[in-house]
Amino acid sequence: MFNFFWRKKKSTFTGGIILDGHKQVTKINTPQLPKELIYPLFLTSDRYTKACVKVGDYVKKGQVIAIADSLLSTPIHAASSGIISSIEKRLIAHPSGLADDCIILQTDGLDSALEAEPCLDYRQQSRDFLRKKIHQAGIVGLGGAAFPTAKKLSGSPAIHTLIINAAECEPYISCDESLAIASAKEIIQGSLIIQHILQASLCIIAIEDSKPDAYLALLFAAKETDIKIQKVPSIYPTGGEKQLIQVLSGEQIPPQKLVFEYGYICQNIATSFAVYQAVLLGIPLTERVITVTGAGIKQAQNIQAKIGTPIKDLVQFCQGYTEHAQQLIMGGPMMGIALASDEIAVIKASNCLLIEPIKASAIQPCIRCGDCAKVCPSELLPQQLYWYSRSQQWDNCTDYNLADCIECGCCDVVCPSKIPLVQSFRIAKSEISQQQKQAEQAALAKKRFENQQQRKLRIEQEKAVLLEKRKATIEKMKAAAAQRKLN
Amino acid sequence: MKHYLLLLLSTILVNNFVLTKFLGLCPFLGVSKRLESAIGMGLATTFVLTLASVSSYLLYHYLLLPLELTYLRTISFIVVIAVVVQLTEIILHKLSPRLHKLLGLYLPLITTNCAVLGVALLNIQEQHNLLESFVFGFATAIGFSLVLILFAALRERIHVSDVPQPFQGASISLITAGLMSMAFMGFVGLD
Amino acid sequence: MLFLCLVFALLGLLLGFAHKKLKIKNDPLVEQINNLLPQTQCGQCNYIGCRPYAEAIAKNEADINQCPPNGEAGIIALANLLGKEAKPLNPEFGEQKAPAVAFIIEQDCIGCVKCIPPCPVDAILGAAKQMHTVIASECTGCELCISPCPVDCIIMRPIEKTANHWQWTQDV
Amino acid sequence: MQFPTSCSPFTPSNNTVQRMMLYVIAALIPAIGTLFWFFGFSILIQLFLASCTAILAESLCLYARKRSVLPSLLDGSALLTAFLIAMAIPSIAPWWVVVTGTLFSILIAKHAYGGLGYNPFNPAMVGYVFLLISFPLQMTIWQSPLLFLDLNSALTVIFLEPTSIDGLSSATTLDYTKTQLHLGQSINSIQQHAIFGFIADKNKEFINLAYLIGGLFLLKQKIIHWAIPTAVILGIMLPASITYSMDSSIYPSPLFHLASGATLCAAFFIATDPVTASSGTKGHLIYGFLIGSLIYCIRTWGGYPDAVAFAVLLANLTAPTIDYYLKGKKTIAPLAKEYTRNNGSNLEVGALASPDPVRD
Repeated sequence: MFNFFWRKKKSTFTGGIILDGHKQVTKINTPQLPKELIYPLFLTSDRYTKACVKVGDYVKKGQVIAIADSLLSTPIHAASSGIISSIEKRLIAHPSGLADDCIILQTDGLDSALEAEPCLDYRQQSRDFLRKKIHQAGIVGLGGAAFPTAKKLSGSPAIHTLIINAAECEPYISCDESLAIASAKEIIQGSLIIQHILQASLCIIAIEDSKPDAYLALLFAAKETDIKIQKVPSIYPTGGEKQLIQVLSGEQIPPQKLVFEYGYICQNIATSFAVYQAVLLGIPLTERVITVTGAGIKQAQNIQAKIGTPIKDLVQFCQGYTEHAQQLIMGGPMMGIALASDEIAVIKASNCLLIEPIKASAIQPCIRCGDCAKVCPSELLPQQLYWYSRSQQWDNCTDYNLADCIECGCCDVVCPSKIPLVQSFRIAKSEISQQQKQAEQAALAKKRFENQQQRKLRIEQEKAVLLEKRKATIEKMKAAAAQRKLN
Repeated sequence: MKHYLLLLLSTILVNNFVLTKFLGLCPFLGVSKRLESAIGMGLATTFVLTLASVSSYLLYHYLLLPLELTYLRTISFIVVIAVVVQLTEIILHKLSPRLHKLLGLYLPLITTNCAVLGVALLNIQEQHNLLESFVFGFATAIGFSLVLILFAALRERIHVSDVPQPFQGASISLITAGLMSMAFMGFVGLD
Repeated sequence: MLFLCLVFALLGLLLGFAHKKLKIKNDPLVEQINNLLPQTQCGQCNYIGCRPYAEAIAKNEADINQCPPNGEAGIIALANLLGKEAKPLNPEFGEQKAPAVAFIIEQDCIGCVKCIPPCPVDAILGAAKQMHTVIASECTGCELCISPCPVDCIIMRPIEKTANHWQWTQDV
Repeated sequence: MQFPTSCSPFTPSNNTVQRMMLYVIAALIPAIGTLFWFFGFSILIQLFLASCTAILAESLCLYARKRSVLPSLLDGSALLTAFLIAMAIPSIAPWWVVVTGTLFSILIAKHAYGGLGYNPFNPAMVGYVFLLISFPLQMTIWQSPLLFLDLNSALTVIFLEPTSIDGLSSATTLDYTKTQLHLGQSINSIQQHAIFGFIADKNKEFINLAYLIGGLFLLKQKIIHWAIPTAVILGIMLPASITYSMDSSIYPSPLFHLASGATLCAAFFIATDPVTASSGTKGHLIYGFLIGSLIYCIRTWGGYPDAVAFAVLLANLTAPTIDYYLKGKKTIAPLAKEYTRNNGSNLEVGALASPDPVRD
């Protein structure tokens, strides 16, 4: 069993950069009910949901309006009561900027909710019952990846450590911090539930040392329980799974290996709050804390927003744009996605809306200075990867562990020539995955073609055998007829 | 022993066959597009060169001299080298078809490679004894492959950079080869 | 002089003997080339299928840029394997079209079963005088089923761009 | 309201190519100051000439390639090359020497390969070698350390093809030791000559000292990597001390090698050019050591007195090969230590995707 707290040397991960936080931790306010809620059926790559309501239905708050349609998708719940006005193509929160089918809900302002079915004595329930309850509440990782939590808590490989990730290492984002201050008790309860499901022997909440009051709130709330609150150095990207594990336990997960193989599971602090609400209060995931911040917004604050609210309503609640609003980013300034318009609605994974001026600068050729290799947290060689993806040598990219790149953006920031490294890596990744898909399709087509050839060959042979038999029988009949004619 | 070491060093660095004597330039520019094929070519040339250098020496001293057929020297050397090259091609084709495919045209080209013939004739000109001609042949081959591998790695890097239109392709390789020989002039006088 | 010719003859014999002893059996290269081809068996490279085209390339009878569905990336892969120069796609064999899937217009289909045998991957489902349809996931877009159809009810539909298929590109 | 979309991240830093180049030029100022202090205005004129030609040539190439001239002109790399060439050649060389050298280095060594970042050879050194080979006479007359040229005499020397050349020039210590060694003189008798200061050339030691100060400043600012300078200095000191301990009467002391010629300038300013060096700490060490040892070999046995330029070019030649062999398929740090879990159950990854009771 690992005991982290008596490790003398606090091991930190290699690489990473120190960024100034721009954190404004405010009280969480709740905006007024938006008139229209938009729920896209396409969650993220290869995860679809199917609408289970028709146009014109009246739904209550918390009612399931779309059920999971592929392996890793989760059901969607209405965030407020109202009428389903239509299911049509709307812009969705995706880097492609394309539109996709969305359920449009016109709210009627009553906000009448379904009666919740809490299960108070969760320790007696079977672990699968709890995971089914979490799945039906539509809980996904709220850190930004939105991986279905029920799938992560399958606990099939023995998990010895549960890490609750409160290390909000990206600048500007302060939703987890404000949540920790506001509802530390519920978070601790949620973490205990997750620890119970995973049968993990150890549960740690990791929080950056630049957030003292959140640390104290959590410490006070976790007094009776055996959950440890551990400070981690505020170096970006300490919030990454592998980086956090290396900071806490000093163990380095090798490239292209998954974290849970080595007995670790990381969950975001907002996810444990959502698990608490789903299990102990029986409320599905319909709201989440979002930081609306940046130089382009008049009054930056943390908002308890309903999932599906269009961004323009949230901006209106924060008194609208300033003249610096040239760019709308969902997520942090390092790993966020630039959105095309503020008609787009907020989804489960959006933890921050950053509105800021564009600070573009001319791209110069790479001078091989090697600064990017010094800051890469996954210890890759961004310079080599850049030259290979530039010259489209995809096999070299895979050899140099491009798949292990977490697109944290550190190399991009320190590059003196301002080369869009993350963009070229993303292009390389999508090219490689596309080529793999094509190779699989080609292999499949080849197998089907060869089966067809063999089948045709077999048919020919059978025909030939049949022909022989028929000829033989004809000979026999002719011989018999001749025989009969003789005698 | 010091004499052989000095001969080895001076042939590889000081009067390097490719960069100072400008022999064996065609495979040097032809094969150096990719580093793997350059290494393959280097190995093949080393094998051929050392073998050819020794066999041409033997042929010359034990066959042509007693029969006073020294005027047939060049033709017989070419035949010997051709035989050695053909032998390497067959063995290579069997051993690693991929490398054979990569080298492709340039493997038979070694026969006409001026470096190989040059070594054979220089051996005679400078009255090398058997051991000296072996060391001389081997050193020339090492010098040739060293420069070939360096040049191939350089060309792979240049292939990726955005060379202006008029300079692309052969012209930039020739400029690089020119700069390389300029650099190698630093060894001039290294006695 | 005579002696010299004798020596050379001896060497020639040595070569002949080595050549025979070290003969190589089948050529693994054809298999490697075939794996790089898109297996649509579409015949645009005027060989009946991908394997014959691979054999032609191995024997240097065919050039590496005669396969439009393979596109530029395929040609570069072939060039790297064979150590040749990556030439652009030869337009005379057709252009690389956006990936498309065959689609049978239900009203016009008369159930004549003529389109089922030519399909190299059996992607068309149907029986005599029954309705035919194309299994979209299996179809490789080789367009072999279009010509035999007497009522021309098969059209090629490009795969529509959705957020799921979206790729990061240079000019986002 | 519509917004433009672009790829993350959105936080640029103040680290730009221009800032790096300007820091390196700033680090050269102490050396230029001491040069001016001892040798007078000739060095300033050379610098001025070199910079004008470099900027002219750079903008010409950029204009010819229809590239935006201003941003890449302002990144200071052309200026830096000009400075390095001007300080490498003898300060009383005629004006057309430095102009042709800079033209050759900017046009051929840099822009023929595509401009900043693509040139495999260090442009300043290519220019210097070009000059050394094509104008051997002009390149070996060094201004004698005892003479201070004021402005107009320096102008006349450089522009008007000076008449009394030998009055001004004298051999450098390196030159002198080499020629005397050939004549069989012993080291200590050579070092009595007037041109010798404490260790090497009378005033040139202070210039090398200024290079050292500039270099340390760059190290503190993290512009250059510590590995290359240490490797270069080690490359020279190691063989020098070995041969010195073997036979001190024939081989000069390692300190002499360090303080003479352009060793320190090479170690801190020329070898650390990131574009032409190999990458990674191991790469830097091998690259630097190669330069150091080559400088030593050519100095003691080679034909040219100060072989910094040749050594750097030869090392640039090997940089891609070093990169090719050094960059194993792993990351920089050795592959993470494989963790053998105490409960030892080795797991294949498919667990998550397996059929799961929770699917409704």
